[in-house]
Amino acid sequence: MSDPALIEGRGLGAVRGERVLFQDVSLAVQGGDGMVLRGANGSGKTTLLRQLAGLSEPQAGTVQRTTNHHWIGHSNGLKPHETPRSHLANWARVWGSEIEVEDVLLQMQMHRPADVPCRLISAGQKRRTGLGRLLLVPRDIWLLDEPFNALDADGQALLAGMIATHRAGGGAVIAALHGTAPIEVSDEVVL
Amino acid sequence: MTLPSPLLSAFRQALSEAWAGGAGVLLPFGFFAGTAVLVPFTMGSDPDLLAKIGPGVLWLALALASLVTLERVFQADLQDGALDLWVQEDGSISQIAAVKTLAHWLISGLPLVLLTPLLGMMLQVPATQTVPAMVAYALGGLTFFLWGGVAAALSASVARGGLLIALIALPFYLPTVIFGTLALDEGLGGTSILFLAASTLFALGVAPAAMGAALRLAAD
Amino acid sequence: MLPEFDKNAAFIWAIIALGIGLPILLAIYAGLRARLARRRLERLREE
Amino acid sequence: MWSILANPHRFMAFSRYAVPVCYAIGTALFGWAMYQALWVVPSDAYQGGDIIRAMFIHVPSAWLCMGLYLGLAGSSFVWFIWRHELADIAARAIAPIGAGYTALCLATGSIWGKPTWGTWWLWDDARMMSVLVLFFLFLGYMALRAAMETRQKAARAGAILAMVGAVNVPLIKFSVDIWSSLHQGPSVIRAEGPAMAAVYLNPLLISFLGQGLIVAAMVFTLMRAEVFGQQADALMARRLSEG
Repeated sequence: MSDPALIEGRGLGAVRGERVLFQDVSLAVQGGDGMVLRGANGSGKTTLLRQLAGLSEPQAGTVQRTTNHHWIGHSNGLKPHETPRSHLANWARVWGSEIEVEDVLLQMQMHRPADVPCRLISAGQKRRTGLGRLLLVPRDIWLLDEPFNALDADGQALLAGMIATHRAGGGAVIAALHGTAPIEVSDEVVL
Repeated sequence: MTLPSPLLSAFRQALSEAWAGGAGVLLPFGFFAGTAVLVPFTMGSDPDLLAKIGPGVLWLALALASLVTLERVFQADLQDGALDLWVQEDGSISQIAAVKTLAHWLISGLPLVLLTPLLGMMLQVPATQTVPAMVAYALGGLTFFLWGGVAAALSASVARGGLLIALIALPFYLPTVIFGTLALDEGLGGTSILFLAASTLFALGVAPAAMGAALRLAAD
Repeated sequence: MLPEFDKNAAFIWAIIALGIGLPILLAIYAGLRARLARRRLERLREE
Repeated sequence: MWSILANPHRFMAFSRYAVPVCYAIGTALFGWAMYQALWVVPSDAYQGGDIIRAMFIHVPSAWLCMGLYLGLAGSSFVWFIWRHELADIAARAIAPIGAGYTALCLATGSIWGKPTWGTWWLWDDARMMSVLVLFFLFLGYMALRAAMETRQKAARAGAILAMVGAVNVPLIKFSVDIWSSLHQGPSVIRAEGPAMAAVYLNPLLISFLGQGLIVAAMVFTLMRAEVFGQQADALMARRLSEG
């Protein structure tokens, strides 16, 4: 372990009601890593990922992040009245991004429905829009919850490519996945 | 002074959300006008009676408007995942919640202030009370929205939380209603308008922190 | 034996009945809940 | 490592004896106060005659409501800062008792009001309004907790609400006082404070102490119920996960 970990969880545990979802989970990722969280439905993959993102309060253990992260959850964070363009432009403003939203739309192949309100576009298109946020500002950690859901083959290849580029540039990815992962996995945590 | 960009963006987003969610400001205008029009039919058209109850009815309409509007605000954020994104903005979720509440007050609360001269005339509110009423509705509406926002944030994860919000928010609305009603009688020179302003400031100080904590819980 | 009041006797007795009765009801409620919870725990432990 | 599920053994050992002791001393003190109230204390012509005897029930219940809400807010605060499990158990136990005593206070006040004011309910009385607000605060607290999915979430939401409520109570009280002072509503009890004659004050304080101990015993009992229930739930969950 030469580099300090980008993100590290020590002795994490989660309790729902009286039920212990998982306990004593420790993990760490460095730049270039691609970690996959696996487990049956209800095993707490999402909860673990949310604890790493600082969204859920761990009932035991600590999380340390040395840098900022991107979060892609089950829901894409789109408002029904927003268009893909206005959504990305809004978050570009929030994060002070210099990148042209137009370029991101092109890269996500969302330039055609870019001005259609999100309540009218398909689930896959919504997901592509949400994933477009990853490109707005470079952040070393990507936390992705079932990112391949709702994407067609084309979209899956696109995302796999994005992840590969991100890791080649020294970034790390932690993804909760079920089924086969279309990405190269460097580490696996099974709950 | 410029607002930090997350707050400005949150404000813009909330404003467009409130605008899109209710056919612009047409809906709140219609709601207040409709309430005012119903009153004479339910209570009788006696001018003295209307002058007495008119301002109070408008307070009630304002409180209702805040409860009905806020029910969906944070719940929608939770369901579409936007709340996750806001919570992760470093430490500013309280301010963002305040800014969102402010935006919704602008769209759904402020119309009553603008309508007051007209509705007041229709409900026989004495002309001397018009200006105090506008000030009081502005301050009081903001306070309603702030405390209502706390209740809404607390019950964001509750399906059909509307009744719960009303029950939770009720005690917090009381000082506003009391000072607001008294301020209308006393006018701008009285002490009640100062108390009302003070309770608005108090809400501005306390409610955002509570909303922030509640939204963190809702996202958890 | 009972004291006699000048007036409002019904009101005074009503208040006293409430003041004694409601705490008794609350105590019974608390005791019942504790007993039920304890019995459930013991049954679970025996299994 | 699961301090959250740890049995609060010391509380259980303590409360086992504390509950009967509190009930016994509380009942004795309350009984003595009631004896004083009904047979010993003189009737007060100025206060509307024998109705003053109801004060020994009504006034302590009002004080207890405030005390219980303070207790709720205090334990919520402790839970929120230190996440001490027992504090949340206390908050959960206090709420229904608090709601019960606010209801008692409102009911007895209303019955007292009928001969004094000539009406069951007077919106201008500041004390009654304050207790009514407390009643709604307790109700809202219980409703919010009941609506939450898990125990942890209920504890967090409840704590936030109780603390926000506690900082608002002075403002609410102040506004209600102003409201009633303008309407000059007659108050049920006028002779409060240190000026009250010792014949009244001593039984009043003893009654408060007795009722307070009884309330403490009830809260401890409900806390025991919560601890038992939590242990049973944990046991069930463990069985389920073991299959």
